[in-house]
Amino acid sequence: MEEYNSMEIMISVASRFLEDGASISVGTGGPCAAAMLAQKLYSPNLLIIFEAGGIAPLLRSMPISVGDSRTMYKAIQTTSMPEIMESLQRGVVDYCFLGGAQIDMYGNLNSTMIGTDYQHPKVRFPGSGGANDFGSLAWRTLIMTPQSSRRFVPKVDFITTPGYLTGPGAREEAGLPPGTGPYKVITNLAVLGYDEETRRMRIESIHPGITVEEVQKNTGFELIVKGKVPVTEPPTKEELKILREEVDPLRLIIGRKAE
Amino acid sequence: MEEYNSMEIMISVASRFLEDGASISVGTGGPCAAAMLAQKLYSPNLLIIFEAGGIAPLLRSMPISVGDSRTMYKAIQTTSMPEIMESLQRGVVDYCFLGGAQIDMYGNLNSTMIGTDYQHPKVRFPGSGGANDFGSLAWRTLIMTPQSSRRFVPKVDFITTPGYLTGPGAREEAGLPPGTGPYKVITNLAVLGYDEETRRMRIESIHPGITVEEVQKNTGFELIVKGKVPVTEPPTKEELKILREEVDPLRLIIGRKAE
Amino acid sequence: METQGKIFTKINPDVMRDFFKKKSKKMVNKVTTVGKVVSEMIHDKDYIAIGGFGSIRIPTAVLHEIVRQGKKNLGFSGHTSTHDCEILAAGKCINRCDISYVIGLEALGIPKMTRKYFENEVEFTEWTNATISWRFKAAAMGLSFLPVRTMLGTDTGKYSAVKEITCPFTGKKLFAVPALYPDVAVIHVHEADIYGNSHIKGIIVSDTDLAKASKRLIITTEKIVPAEFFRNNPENTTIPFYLVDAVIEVPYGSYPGNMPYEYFLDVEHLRAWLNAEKDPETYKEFIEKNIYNCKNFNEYLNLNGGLEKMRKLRNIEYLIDKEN
Amino acid sequence: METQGKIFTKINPDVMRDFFKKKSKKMVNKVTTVGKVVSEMIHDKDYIAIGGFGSIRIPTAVLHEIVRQGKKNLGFSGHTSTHDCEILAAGKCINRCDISYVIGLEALGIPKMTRKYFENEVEFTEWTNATISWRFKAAAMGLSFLPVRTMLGTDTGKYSAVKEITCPFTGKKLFAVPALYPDVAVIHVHEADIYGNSHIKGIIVSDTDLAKASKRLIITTEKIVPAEFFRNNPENTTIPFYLVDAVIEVPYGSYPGNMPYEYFLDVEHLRAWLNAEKDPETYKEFIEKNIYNCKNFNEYLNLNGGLEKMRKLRNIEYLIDKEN
Repeated sequence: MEEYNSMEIMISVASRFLEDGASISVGTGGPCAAAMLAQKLYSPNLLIIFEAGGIAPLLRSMPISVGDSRTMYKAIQTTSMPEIMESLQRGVVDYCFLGGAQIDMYGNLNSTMIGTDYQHPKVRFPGSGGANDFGSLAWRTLIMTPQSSRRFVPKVDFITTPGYLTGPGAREEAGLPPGTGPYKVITNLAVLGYDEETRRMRIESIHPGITVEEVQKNTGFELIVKGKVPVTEPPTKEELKILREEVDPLRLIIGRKAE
Repeated sequence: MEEYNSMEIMISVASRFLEDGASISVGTGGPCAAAMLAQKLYSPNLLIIFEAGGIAPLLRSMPISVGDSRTMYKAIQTTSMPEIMESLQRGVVDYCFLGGAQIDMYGNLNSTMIGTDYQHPKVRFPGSGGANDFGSLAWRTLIMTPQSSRRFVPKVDFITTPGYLTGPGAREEAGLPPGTGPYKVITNLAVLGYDEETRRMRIESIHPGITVEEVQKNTGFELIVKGKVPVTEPPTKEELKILREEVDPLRLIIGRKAE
Repeated sequence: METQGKIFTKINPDVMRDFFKKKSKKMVNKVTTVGKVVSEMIHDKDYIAIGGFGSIRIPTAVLHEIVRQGKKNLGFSGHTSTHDCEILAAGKCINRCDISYVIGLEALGIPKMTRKYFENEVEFTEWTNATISWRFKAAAMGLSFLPVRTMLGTDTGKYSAVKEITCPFTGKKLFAVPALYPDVAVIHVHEADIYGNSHIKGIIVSDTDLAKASKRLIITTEKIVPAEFFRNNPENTTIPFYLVDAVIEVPYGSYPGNMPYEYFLDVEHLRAWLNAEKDPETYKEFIEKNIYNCKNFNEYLNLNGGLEKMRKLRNIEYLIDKEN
Repeated sequence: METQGKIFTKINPDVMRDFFKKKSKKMVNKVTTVGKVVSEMIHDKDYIAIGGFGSIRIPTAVLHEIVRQGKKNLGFSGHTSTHDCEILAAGKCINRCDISYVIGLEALGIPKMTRKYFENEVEFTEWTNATISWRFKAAAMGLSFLPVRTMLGTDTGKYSAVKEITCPFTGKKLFAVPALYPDVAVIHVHEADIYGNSHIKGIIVSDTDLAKASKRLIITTEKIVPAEFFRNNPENTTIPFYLVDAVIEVPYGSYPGNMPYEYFLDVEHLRAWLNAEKDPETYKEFIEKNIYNCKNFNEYLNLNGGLEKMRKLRNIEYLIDKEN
């Protein structure tokens, strides 16, 4: 078996969820690497979009801003942020990748603040950026994040971006477009999905060498486990080769392990 | 005194209303000629806009469509119809030129149909086009039209484009932006304006050789006359020279007399 | 205020979201033919919208083919539709219409038979140039409506299908116009690649919004160019491939309309058509000769002067006076 | 739902219509200097917005000058504001902010002193990238609001200043976002002429809407080009002259930010700044050296490597690997 680190398994696994002919909005780092890997290996027609306006660039190297030159290198079109957001609202964006300082069992995300008093946060984060927009309007929200009970909390301090809010029907009730919401959470320990009935997070597979107990221990709420949990297919030789040689040869992303 | 025809006096008079640094949306024909004359003689910085998207072209010859190549010849920008309409709604367009099959004493215009039953018109016209938008949102609506009691009617069959509607306060009541509305009506007989108090049409000047009675006889409603009506300043030598030699050398517009 | 006009199309953005979700974003070869595209992508009863501005940058080949194939009961967005509307009226293809401007050729005059047809056989709802633009834009933005400040206080508003609303911030009265999602849009462009990436030079009219608002999008293009034309300068992409369903190369495809920077309107031919509309018999003959008896668009071009005429129209476009 | 956020700007479109009416549309020479423009067009308490995308295509020279001239109590639209926000925070120029994304440099990290400043001295209202875009667009369209389908059900919505509305056609719940009309916008562009006609290459972010929404518009440009650049190809005009109040030629004007197609981000310098923010003393020195002690933007450029550095950043931009 090939050796790999946690970033490499997260990126490899994420890349397999992105089918050919789909569209995806990515940011910098791991998500961008996953989309590039998918495009090179599984889904040559994956349409990659950047929220600042770049559409379908030839991704020669990793962007460090979702609006920098890398996101428009030999692009099909260089548009604007409202254009991207309006396409998103029109239903054109299948996948998005989000992250956050906190996530709860319904996939609600906090990237705004830590603390209980909005006026006096313990720590202030940058805010939604486009996260709320993508989490509201993309068909499927993917999350790639290191897993710990500090991050996977029973209740987020601030719902920056909607997951399933308070559970089944809550998104529709709030006015969000039907059929949208959190899809998968890919961590350094496991792949998590959502239970159709309760909209709560469940374990779909655990990475090689990890136990269900370890996953649960690193999660601040109870995860749903149904039946025997399969083991995540580890990164293939081909995935690792392309990831290391073509997607991120400078190891800017995969060089770091997941925190 | 120079000889001139009714198109020539209408165009010359209209051109004098367009001050330097103002913006104007024009169509084809007489209004376009007036804007070109103004630009060459009085207001070099008159910003000419066409509703289909052309902004500040060098008008080398007369357009036959408000979207044809003439409206974008060496233009400053070639935009879109919504862009123009949004600038209009934002308050950027000072003047527009409109016409119509019927006009009433409040300057309401009909370019939709003749008849009393909307479902079964006696005659159907093309409809508003951008007229309603310009009449609603431009600061000042200018009208250049031949004058007859068939056209200047007590009640238009259909209000395609708002004038002062039913009188003082009616535009604001309807929700239209304050400070907008009909400004001048330039005909083959006279220059008409609007009474500030009643918002009704009034005679501002009569063309040389025309009497107030003639103007009233060619109008299907009572015109306001206050004091002694001055005579319109006839086209100057310079106006005629530039109009004939530079603006419309093929006499496409000024060749025809007002109907 | 109760408005009297009908909404001819579905306006639920969630239904359209589902549609756009299913539309593939694959960058594949979409080149086809006029005959095929009209038979496969335009159906009786569809609601169609035409790009350009009536006699400027119009997809004449597809319009003629719609007439030849006898498509019926089409809904139509009459968004400053002049010669495009005249062609569809000749085939009696339309039975309902959102009108901002139809049955007129601006400075050239009114086509009488087209007018008669609209007066008697077409159901309509009134709008304005701005409000039809904004209806496309609402759809393009994924919204069910946009607020607008026009049509207020007029019969145009009364016979439209607006709803009165109040701004939640200012308390001011506004109209809401419903999104307009056509079943098919046909847009003629200057350059396109085989995937559908398209460049329009000069004014856009409503075509970028229309491209996004439509369920199916047919592009006719003056010429097909390599994909590098777009990748080497992404500013060239007016319409991106993933909105496009079909691409057809049709040189001089806007004739007798104007193609900005390429060729001017054929005013003579448009006047001849207008004249023919004065008399039912002459009109019938004119349409037979120019549409039904032409196998395709090239035959129509040749019938009206072919390449020699195109050269003349290019000279007029370029403001070259001399006839040589 | 009662929202908690404040609206920091006036949103009445009729008041803004009066303003835009009075703004001259004359095509006159608007070339000026950074010092003059900041002292004459940007006042304490103004609400300002910066074009570009935080560290991409930003008007660094004007931002530094705002700090040097000690402007205070500015309102600010934090519409993915990264390095631009960091600069203004260094001068403690801001006291209120519409936030979609601030105090972060995306992949590079969080500037600690900037964060502390925002936590303690700035009042804010929450938004998202889309909703601030749409607030500019509402203003650009001459509307007091736009309906949107985001922020629903979240604390982002709760701490924003949206209003809940119902679609008059579908009955669905929506949020309305109020128009955002900044007092001043500053946008850096690739080319401009002396009248203000401007060309932006690559992504536009929100800059065409921002240009229309703002009361005053300051353009800094990599270079001033002849007006023919625009008249010969009107597609080059991203922003037309009549929206523009001032034009300043600032070569390398987006440094240390990225200018697409020209030069890449100076990652080293941005990292050095981030590091300096870890300690109040180091931070003070860093800002003194890089802003207050520089007379103008050229001194700042020279301090950080001058033309030689610019050549390197161009190589990185062009993906030329070799250091030569």
